[in-house]
Amino acid sequence: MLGSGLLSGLAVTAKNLVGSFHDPARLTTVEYPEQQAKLPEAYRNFPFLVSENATDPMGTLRCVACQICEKECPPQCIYIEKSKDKKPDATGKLQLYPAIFDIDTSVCMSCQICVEVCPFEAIKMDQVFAIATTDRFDALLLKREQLAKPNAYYHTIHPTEAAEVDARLATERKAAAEKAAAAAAAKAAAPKPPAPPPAA
Amino acid sequence: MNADSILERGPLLVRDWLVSFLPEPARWLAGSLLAITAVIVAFASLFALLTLIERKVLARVQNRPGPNRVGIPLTKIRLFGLGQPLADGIKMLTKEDIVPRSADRVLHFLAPVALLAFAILTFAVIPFGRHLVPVELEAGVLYFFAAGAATELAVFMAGWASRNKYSLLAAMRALAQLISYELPLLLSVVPVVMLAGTLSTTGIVERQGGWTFGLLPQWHVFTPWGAAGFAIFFVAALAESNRSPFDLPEAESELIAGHLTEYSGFKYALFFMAEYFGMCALCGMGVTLFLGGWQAPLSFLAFIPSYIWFGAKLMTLLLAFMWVRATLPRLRIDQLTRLAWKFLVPLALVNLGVAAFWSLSADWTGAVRLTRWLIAAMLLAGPFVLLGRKLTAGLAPRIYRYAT
Amino acid sequence: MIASDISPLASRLSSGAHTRAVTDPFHGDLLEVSMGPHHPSTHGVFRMQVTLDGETIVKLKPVFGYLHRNHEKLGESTSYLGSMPYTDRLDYLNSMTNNWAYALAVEQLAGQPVPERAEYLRVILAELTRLLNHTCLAGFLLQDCGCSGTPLMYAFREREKILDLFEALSGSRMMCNFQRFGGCRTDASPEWLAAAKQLTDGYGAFLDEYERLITGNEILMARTQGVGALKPDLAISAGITGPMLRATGVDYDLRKVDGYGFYPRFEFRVPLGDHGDTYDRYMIRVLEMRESIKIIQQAFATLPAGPVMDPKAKLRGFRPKPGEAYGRIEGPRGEIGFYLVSDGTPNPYRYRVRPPSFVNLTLLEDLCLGHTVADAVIILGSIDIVLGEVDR
Amino acid sequence: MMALILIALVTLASAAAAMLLRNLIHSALLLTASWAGLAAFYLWAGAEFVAFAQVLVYVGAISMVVLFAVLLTRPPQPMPVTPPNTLGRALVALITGGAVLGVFIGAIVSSPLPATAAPAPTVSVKQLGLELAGRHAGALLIVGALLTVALLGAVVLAATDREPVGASLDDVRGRPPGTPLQKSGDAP
Amino acid sequence: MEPLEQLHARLLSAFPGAEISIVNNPGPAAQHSLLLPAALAREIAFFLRDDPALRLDYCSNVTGIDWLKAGHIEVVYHLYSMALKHGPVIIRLRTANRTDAVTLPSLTPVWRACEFQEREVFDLYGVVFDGHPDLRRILMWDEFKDHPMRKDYIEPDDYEWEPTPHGAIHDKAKAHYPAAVTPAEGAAKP
Repeated sequence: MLGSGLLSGLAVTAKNLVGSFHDPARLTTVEYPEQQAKLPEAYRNFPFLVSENATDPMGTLRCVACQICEKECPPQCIYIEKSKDKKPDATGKLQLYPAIFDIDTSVCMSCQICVEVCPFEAIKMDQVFAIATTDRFDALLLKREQLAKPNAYYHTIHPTEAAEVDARLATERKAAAEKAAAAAAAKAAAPKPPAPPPAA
Repeated sequence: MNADSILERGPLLVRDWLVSFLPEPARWLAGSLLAITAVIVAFASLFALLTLIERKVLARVQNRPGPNRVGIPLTKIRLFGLGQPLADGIKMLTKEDIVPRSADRVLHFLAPVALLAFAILTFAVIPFGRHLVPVELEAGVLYFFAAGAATELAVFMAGWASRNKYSLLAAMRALAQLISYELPLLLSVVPVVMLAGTLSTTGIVERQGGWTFGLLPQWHVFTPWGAAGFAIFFVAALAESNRSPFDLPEAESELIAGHLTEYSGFKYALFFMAEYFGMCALCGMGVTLFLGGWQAPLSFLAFIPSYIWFGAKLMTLLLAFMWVRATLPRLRIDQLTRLAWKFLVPLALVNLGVAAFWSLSADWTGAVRLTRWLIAAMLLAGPFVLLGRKLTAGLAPRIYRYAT
Repeated sequence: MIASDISPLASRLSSGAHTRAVTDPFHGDLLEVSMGPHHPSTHGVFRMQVTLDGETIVKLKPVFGYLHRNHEKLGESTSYLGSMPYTDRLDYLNSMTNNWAYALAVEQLAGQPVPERAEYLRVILAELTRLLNHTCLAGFLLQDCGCSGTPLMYAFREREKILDLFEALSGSRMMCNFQRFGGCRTDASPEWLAAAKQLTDGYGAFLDEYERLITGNEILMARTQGVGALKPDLAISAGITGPMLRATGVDYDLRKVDGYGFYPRFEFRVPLGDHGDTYDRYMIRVLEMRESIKIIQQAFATLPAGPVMDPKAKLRGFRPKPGEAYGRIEGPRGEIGFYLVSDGTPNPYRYRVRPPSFVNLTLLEDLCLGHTVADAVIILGSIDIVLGEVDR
Repeated sequence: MMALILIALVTLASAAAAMLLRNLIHSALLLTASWAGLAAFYLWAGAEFVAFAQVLVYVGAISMVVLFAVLLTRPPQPMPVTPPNTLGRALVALITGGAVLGVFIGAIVSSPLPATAAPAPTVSVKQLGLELAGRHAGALLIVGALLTVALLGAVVLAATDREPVGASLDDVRGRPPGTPLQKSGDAP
Repeated sequence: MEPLEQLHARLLSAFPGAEISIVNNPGPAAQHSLLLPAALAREIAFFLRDDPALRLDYCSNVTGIDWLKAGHIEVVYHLYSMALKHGPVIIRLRTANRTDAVTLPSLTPVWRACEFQEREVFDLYGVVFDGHPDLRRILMWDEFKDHPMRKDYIEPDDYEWEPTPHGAIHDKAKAHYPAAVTPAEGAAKP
């Protein structure tokens, strides 16, 4: 009958109108500032540098300025300058650290390739999205100090991923420590048999 | 049915008391001025409310809450969105009123004014309550359509004065639409006037009083010709007030804002006010002619004052307008005029015949009354199906084959 | 011997479809209207230079290039892995299928095997993207027809659920950057699979409600049936692919023809239209959505365990041997292909994208001639273009 | 009495302005205003039905016909300039003007105006309807037919006077005529 | 779908005297292609489209490749058959050189799909297709002079300042805006 298609359409809109009052599936708006939708754990926005502990973020950066992420970043928005001196990292081994580590967040597209290629688990993806600034250029160029965040923060935003990373690092460090200990023991054992060279 | 309970005569008593302060000759003038201000204040506030209700209904249909943010400034109170029309009003007032240099200034200014003037004129004859008729005219219905007919003039002036390619094209479309829907609108009203025997709106509403078996009100809409007439009236009213399936002139997906492209600021608001007034007037007339004006639906509910019933019916019709707007896609200009000339007008003429049969067979009594109903319904259903089939020739949901 | 008969446009026009001799344009009977690039219904920065004779269109010149970022020049100066996030920005509504097409092409270029679980995951994500895209299109098409936003809002309500799934898996709603050469970046957790399964099971109900709202609607049928009809042989010659081609009745779906990504293991049907007009294009997409739901459910049922990334796949220092490869998949809009020429260095020597909506636009003028402006808007909507892919 | 003078002034002013203004659309709209003035006369005289019919027919429909006619018809070729022997033409104008004026004044003077306005005949709309549908039905139908014919005539006249200047489609399409766009699927 | 060698032999027999050769694709994808002479390209294309065994009625992809060292620009066509649903036959046309003799016969009269893609090759590579119904720039604006996808294309210097702290973009931006010194630049003394 002419108009039956129109009537069935009207019926659907009526069902939605009534449904929006009692059925949560029919009222999907999240009124942003008051209600905030929970972000999934895998959500990623701009990167940040992981430091071992919160007390001395600059001192315990995991990053060793190997500049792999700078090369692999498609839009080339990371700038690293190696430090002249070295400092001991978590396992006590002397490593370089980045004197300058800038990320230009106006160019970064949060594609997370830097995280994948970083061999030292030094750079991870943050979950911050409300970062408006007034200055278009310099305020969007995040320095090393603004980028460094403690591992504890990493545990809050990506719990499962952080746990895996810590487990893997722990095993690596244990293996490195045993190897170092074995090497030290071997070195300590080795000089005994040959006679110490005359003290020239 | 105490026709003159205190509530019923309330507004009149107030008017007489106010007018009594003035000397005799000025009383009539003051009385009518009071009536005019009452109507304008009522419908202006209804317009403000309607813009909010429209956005809320549209939003709720689309699973979102609709405007609920505007509240008292500097406080957390949000007033459930009632502040929204106020905010829109202030915005419209403070917006800069740009008139294109090449525009025809006089006509550009006159168009919204004329449109609004004619829209307000049409309120003069609508009976809002048992005693609440602004002007008691013997040819009320004719006056209503005479005032409504001049809106085309104003739309033409708006389209022509803006000197803009889009608005001229849209003005032509709007005129074609308004003219081709004037006819079904009038033809759907003729049976009512014929059956009611009078052109005066109050007379028509009085004839719809009374209830058969105490339950079914004798409104025109409950007769076969009345139902068909109301359907045609509803569709034609949608087209006359440029509402959804027929909002072709300002079809935003094609011609930016139709003949309103070159208007901004308060003139733009005037156009919308005129559109809403036109919609309210047409719905008011629809209620008066078909839904029994201020008559109560059930006999024992008659103690509620008559203007409440008129308001309720008016609101339901307006909500139906919004409900249709939220759902239906838009018709193309040629389909729109074909619908008017090849479907609505012939159907209205057939309806005229059925109304004639109805009035001639008024004295059938007893079981035969049912057959009277059936014959009238058959007389209407036949052309409806035939014309419908011709209108949608070749259009049908298709069955699709699948690759082997 | 160059064929000498007249073009299909002029022949169709002079064959009575539009016999009125056109008056001299300078006397102002023809109205030159430019729709776009900033126009509410052109789906992005796209301009149509339309010559109108009254309401009917006499000439329509599509103009684009406003969103041209020279994606291919960028591809030549970035490593293979570096181009992967840029493919999200090609057809910015369906990043998963873009990624898969690029990954497929590079895997063919380098002869890189892909584990089974990764292929299944790619099929699931591609079919979810097809659902997302066709739902979007149905919403946009009806928005152009004039429904004031209602079908669009229903479509976007469902689309958001799928995008939440993508965000939970890849980290971003639309810029997923999820495929790698040799598999997927991360594995899908059991919770994610359960959520995805629950979504697809409920999607059929949404489609039923949507069809009740729109498909039998007389006004929509009047507006779309017989508008922009396309004949099969012209479609094939013009390189039209995807639902627009199948609406004309040509049975050509890359999932069946090329049989990539274990599609032959899944049992699904390919709907075909008869008239090739706007209504068919809309209905074919709705029927394809129902088929996609079937594929996803079958994929969930038989999802194998195992690694998601080929252990020998190299992430950095990826240097395919010199040679070339053209990989293509059935994207939601049609065939999206990547043609790569490698010269052994980490950067491709030539990186070419074959976008479906760019080629599908060839026939926009043929379809719109003789129709009105309102129809041209709907025909453009039914072709389903996205400007990121057209302009690259 | 004041109202009568006011209405007369409005009607005459708008009619005169309609004649004098150069802009065609303005004069068409002013013509509509003068018809509205006529309706006001009827209202003042108490004949509501005729007034509303006047507004409905004239201001609603006929004004649209006039405006469409103005839009559709082409501006006529410039009028041939008449030779400037103004004396002869002024004389002829004076004589005809004077004759018409004489007829009007004669009619006004000879019609016996009663001192006070005669009471408006109380004719209800119902009786008017019966009269119209009864004795005067024929006249009503003829007037209706006449109006429709006039309307259609205007449209036909307007449409045919736009003689199309032949121009092949290819010029419009901006392609040099004759360059073939290969028809698909054709065997060479 | 017959192997490429057999197709090559059939083409040589159908078009005697035309030097059609097979271009071997060393990569694992093993998609070898046919190099066609520019003069007979359109006839061979018609043959490929209308030959009952082939029926390559769908031209999927038209690509321009700028071989800087070899000194010519190549246009590659990927042809498929929708009728018989079989795989790509890849044909290549080469221009004489990269400077003046850059005209090739347009295959739009054979497949309508090539219309936009050939215009793109003209726009970005500068290959002139004769017989093309509407050869204009498609992506760049009409007044644009050079062909951006060529290997030896020099980027214009009308550069908007980009604070990206390092690399070629930074140097170019610094050269363009010598006066502007940003703190980052101040700190990072290259």
